Amino acid sequence: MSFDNDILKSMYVKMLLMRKFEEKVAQLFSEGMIHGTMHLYVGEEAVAAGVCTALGDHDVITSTHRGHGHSIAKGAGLTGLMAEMLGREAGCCKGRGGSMHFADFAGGNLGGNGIVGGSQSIAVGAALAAKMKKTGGIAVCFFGDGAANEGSFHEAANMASVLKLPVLFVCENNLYGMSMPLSRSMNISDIAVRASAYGFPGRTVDGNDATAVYRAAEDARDYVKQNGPMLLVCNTYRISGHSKSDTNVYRTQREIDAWQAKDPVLRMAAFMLKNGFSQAALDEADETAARDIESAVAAALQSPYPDARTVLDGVYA
Amino acid sequence: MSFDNDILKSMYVKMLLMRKFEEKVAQLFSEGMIHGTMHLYVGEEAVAAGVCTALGDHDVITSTHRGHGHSIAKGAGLTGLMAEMLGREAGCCKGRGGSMHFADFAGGNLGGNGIVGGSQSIAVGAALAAKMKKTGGIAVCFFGDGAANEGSFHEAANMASVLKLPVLFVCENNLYGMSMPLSRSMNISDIAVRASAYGFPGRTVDGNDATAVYRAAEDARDYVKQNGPMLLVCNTYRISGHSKSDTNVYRTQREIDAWQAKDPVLRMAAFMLKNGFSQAALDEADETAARDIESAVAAALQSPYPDARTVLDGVYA
Amino acid sequence: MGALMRQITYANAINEAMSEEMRRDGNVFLMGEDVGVYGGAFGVSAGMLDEFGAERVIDTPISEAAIAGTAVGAALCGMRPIAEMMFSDFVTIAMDQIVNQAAKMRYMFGGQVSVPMVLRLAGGSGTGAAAQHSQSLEAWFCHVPGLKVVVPSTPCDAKGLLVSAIRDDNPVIFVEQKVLYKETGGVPEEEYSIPLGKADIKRRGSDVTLVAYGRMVPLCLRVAEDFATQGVSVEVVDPRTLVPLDTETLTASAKKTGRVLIVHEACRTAGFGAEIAALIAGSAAFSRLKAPIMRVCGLDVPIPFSPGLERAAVPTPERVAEAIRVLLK
Amino acid sequence: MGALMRQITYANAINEAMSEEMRRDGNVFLMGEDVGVYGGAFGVSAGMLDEFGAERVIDTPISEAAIAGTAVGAALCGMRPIAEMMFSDFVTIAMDQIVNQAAKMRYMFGGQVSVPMVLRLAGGSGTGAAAQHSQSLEAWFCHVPGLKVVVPSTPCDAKGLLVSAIRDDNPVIFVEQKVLYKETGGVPEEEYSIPLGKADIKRRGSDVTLVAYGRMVPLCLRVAEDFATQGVSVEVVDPRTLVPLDTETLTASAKKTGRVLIVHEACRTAGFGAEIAALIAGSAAFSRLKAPIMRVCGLDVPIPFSPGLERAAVPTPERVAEAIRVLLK
Ligand SMILES: Cc1ncc(C[n+]2csc(CCOP(=O)(O)OP(=O)(O)O)c2C)c(N)n1
Ligand SMILES: Cc1ncc(C[n+]2csc(CCOP(=O)(O)OP(=O)(O)O)c2C)c(N)n1
Ligand SMILES: [Mg+2]
Ligand SMILES: [Mg+2]
Repeated sequence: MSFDNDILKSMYVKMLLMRKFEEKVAQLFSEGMIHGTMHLYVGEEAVAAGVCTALGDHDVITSTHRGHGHSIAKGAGLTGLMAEMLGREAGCCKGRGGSMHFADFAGGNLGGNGIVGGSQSIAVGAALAAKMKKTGGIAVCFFGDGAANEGSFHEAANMASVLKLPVLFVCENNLYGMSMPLSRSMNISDIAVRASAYGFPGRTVDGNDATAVYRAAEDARDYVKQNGPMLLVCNTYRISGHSKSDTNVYRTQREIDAWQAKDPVLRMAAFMLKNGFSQAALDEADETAARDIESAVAAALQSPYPDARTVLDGVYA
Repeated sequence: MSFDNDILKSMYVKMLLMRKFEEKVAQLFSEGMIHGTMHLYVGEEAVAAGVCTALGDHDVITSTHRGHGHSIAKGAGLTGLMAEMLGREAGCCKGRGGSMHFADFAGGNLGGNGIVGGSQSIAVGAALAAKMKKTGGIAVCFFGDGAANEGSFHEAANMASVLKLPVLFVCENNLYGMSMPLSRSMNISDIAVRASAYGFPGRTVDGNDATAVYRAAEDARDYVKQNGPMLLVCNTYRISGHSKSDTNVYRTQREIDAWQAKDPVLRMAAFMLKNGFSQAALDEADETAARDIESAVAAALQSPYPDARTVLDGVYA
Repeated sequence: MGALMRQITYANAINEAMSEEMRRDGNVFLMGEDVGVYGGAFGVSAGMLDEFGAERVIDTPISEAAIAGTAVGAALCGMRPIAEMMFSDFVTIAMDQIVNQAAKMRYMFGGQVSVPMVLRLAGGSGTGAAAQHSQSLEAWFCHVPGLKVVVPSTPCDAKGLLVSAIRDDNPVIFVEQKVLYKETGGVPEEEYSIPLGKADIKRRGSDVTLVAYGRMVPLCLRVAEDFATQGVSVEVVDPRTLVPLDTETLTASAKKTGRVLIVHEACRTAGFGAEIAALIAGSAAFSRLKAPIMRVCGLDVPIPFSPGLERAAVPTPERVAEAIRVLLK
Repeated sequence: MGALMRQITYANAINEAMSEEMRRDGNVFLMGEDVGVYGGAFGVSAGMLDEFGAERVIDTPISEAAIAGTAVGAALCGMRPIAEMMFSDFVTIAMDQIVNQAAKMRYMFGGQVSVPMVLRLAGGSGTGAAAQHSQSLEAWFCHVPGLKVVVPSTPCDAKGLLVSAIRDDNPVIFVEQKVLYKETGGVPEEEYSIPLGKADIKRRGSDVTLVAYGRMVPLCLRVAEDFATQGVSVEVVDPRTLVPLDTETLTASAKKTGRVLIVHEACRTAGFGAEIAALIAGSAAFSRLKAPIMRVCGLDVPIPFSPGLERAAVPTPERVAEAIRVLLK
């Protein structure tokens, strides 16, 4: 099947930015420049890139604790994200949110969430608003395999179904919720089965293949607009540790290596080379992405830390 | 299929007691003798009778806001229940609980619950205790079709499944959650489908047929002891209003009449007559049940209201 | 309120506030369990389905967490949802959405967004509904920055405050009093609103200040009348909104009378009365106090079913009167 | 504590309490997210899976409501579960099970049963985890009759109080302090327990009473040392358990010094400090007070991410010192 070159390029650039953004923040973290913790998306970039590239202007997303990739894929400004990581006033949340709370309401990202499962019904509400306001948009809810075990998933899925709301539930199945393997957190192997409990379709796709994710998301979006919710499970793998405190005791290096070999960014590059892109074009994209990240860091570092005297500002509207 | 006469008799007596108990409390309520509200089980008696009769000594149940029937079927003393309705010191909960909180720990009833879905994970915990203590017992969780939409159901079902605990989830599908018909509260017609989301079996049975419920529960109990959780959906109907404040605006008299014609108590009587019981035997059971209820009322009315000076007693162990 | 003012119930007043705001603003809608054809468990939304249709009076499955979360999501996207928890006790299932999401989003997202929603909770005891259907949980929400908390005591306040709550750009927890639903009171015909954060002196007096809210206000007013016949002048201050709290009016009254009794139905320990007492004890009014600050609150006990126990578990006129006598000693 | 006492961390102290009780009583077990091979998000249960096996150190799916409910059900049936919420903020998902079920069952069921369980919550800010991972929610639980609430400030207290909590026949909310996990302190080698409901005077003094708990205790002790060098004698009282509360020790100290400052990290409005202030303001100590009761608390704001803001949102030594100076004026 042929693929629009612009779309391929766009996805590839997003994936490069995600990867380089996180390489950079990992480095800044190890240099003591970043406070707190972070949840890296390394290895899962194809999901956000594929899904978000398939979305339109009126579509919104809800994100997670592992949301750097969602934000970048949905088009948030890199300086705002980097400054947010660094806790600066120029951050997308003015340094108040940090890594888990990237948000870009102007761009349709309703925000990350530190609560696993916390955004599922929020996406339902966004879809309800879209329906009531007749925007024609859909709401995409990203969540993890672990989050699929929260009661919030069940309630949100059922609510969306009975109200026939345009919600696309995107389960990023990276096989673990922290140290808990999927095989021990649920007794089913295909999470998409869960959709049948709510009377809507569920579909599973290779989450390391951005083009497959894109096509599935495009189809799902059409379906959702017409019919109400759907579940799209993207099977992928978290290459990084769960968070900065993870020592990976619950999995083998072999397993990590095997998935590293399926790196979605390299896979995308290979696909593009096969589909008419030159190595030079890819190299250029790579360099541009690297430059974009560097300049985001530079700009972010220019920004001051918030003035402690403003700590109370903005609790209420 | 032949049926043990003692079991038939036992189920029938339980059903008679449930019906007469509730006729009596409805009357006492209308006379202003009972405070608060109550949720009657009229029309659903076959479920509790069938399930509880299939249970063994070490099995426990968790009940609901509509729990009079569960309590009677699990063998709680009638005086204690009636006194509880009347708010008396001799109540099973010393008048502190009331209609929604019937409990009989000695008899394996872990209590009613005013929170829809509130007991689902409690049953999981009871099953975990049974497993750890190797009692050989199972935990039966009664809940409604409406409760199947609470997140608590999802979490409890999944937890029981991955921990492989002996829990029998019994969904009393009476087609409504208060005013909400099943058809609008979920987009599936057979609730048993939901079991597949957790990798355990779900089965649906005619909940107005006590013998069918009994057999299904017996099989389910065997399954659960060996394999972990299972879902048994009992399709039935609530003849009474949801609670004392219900004016039935959300359903037709025709629908109620049609189900009244399927009255599980009459159906059981007819079955027994066909299976060797005499009308005289049934009449005697009826009279005995009526007498039992009357003497429970008489005994309950003998009991004083709790002394207001004891209001603070017993908050802590 | 004038003698000619029409009398309507607390429930009707709430219904009017919702209906008027829904007529005025297409973004306002109501959602909850049995709010449609049933008209709400207490009849508060009776008739609204007929007027506004099922698209704006939304019956939901029994899923409190999703009700709250759906409201949050809709509010983020420009709607002004009113979500109902049938009994305030069920809010325990929805706390994440209220506390971690609605309350924090504006601040946590650096002011990008506001969350204009109202969560209506039917609270309190007195109906024989027992431990899991009778709680007064307002103090929890007062302890969550980002939320506003309202507890109206009269039909007039209920309507005027709910209008303001719906128009407010923040998440507002609106705690209704089940036992007041059928009580009537004067409510203006014409449109009006009552600002959040302004206490109302329900009765002026000079000897002792009673601070009470919700259903404790009518109770305290009755006690105050009794004392008036004995020549004791009792002031009854109803904060109406707990967050934001009109501390000025409270401390002014405390200064004036020098004797403060706080009355609420919620159980005593860590109830909102403690905050009021602490505020006064930490304020300039402290030095004007003639007696220790007293509280008459619900007992620290789950609400029991049996009627006599249920009554004993919450403040009675006798306990309030007794406390006033102690204060005056 | 003697100089020769071995020093272990707060996290290790908690681990020891759990492990010792699990050795002693086969009914005690631990459940939660990542408590097994991961050893808990903060390493508190490190090694326990190896010693006790997966049957007694139970990794659960991410389902906080079911974790709490499973613990309740197991407790009803004779077990003594310890359930962990990885961050206290996640307890918002489990409130029904704690508040409506665990806390009320004994009373509501007429004393038929007890619910011996411990819910461990990792609370507080200071790790850059932002608004949804940094809350101090203990006041909520203090407002729920039927629960006990513990907030230990030292490794020694953490161990001794957790032992008592596990042995207690009631549901106990055990709020651990994330920023203290790696702090060390003297802990006896031999078995011991510390009764719930007994305050500890962490430092004796005569000029002013600081009431503080959790991580605010070491902070207040440092401030007290500073004042000592200036000739001001500061008493630091750590209630350790908020419910039941040792009001006697608190009011005795208030009477002695006549000046009271309450310090907690939780945000101020409707925090537990209000209850302490109200208790003192309503007690016999009232007439002995030489100054208004003061509180230094977390600000009424979601915990911000940026380090400088995060620090500014909770009590600092400077704010505590400033309040002491005001009290002494
Ligand atoms: C309600 C809640 N419970 C637990 C956590 C702690 N936690 C953060 S991420 C995580 C694992 C989530 O797994 P999954 O949903 O699969 O997402 P992933 O991290 O794998 O992307 C856990 C347990 C949390 N943040 N929120
Ligand atoms: C958490 C919670 N939400 C709502 C209610 C109010 N309520 C009581 S019973 C009921 C309907 C329950 O429906 P279902 O589970 O089908 O049980 P049924 O009443 O039909 O037996 C509702 C909404 C409640 N008690 N608890
Ligand atoms: Mg995962
Ligand atoms: Mg039902």
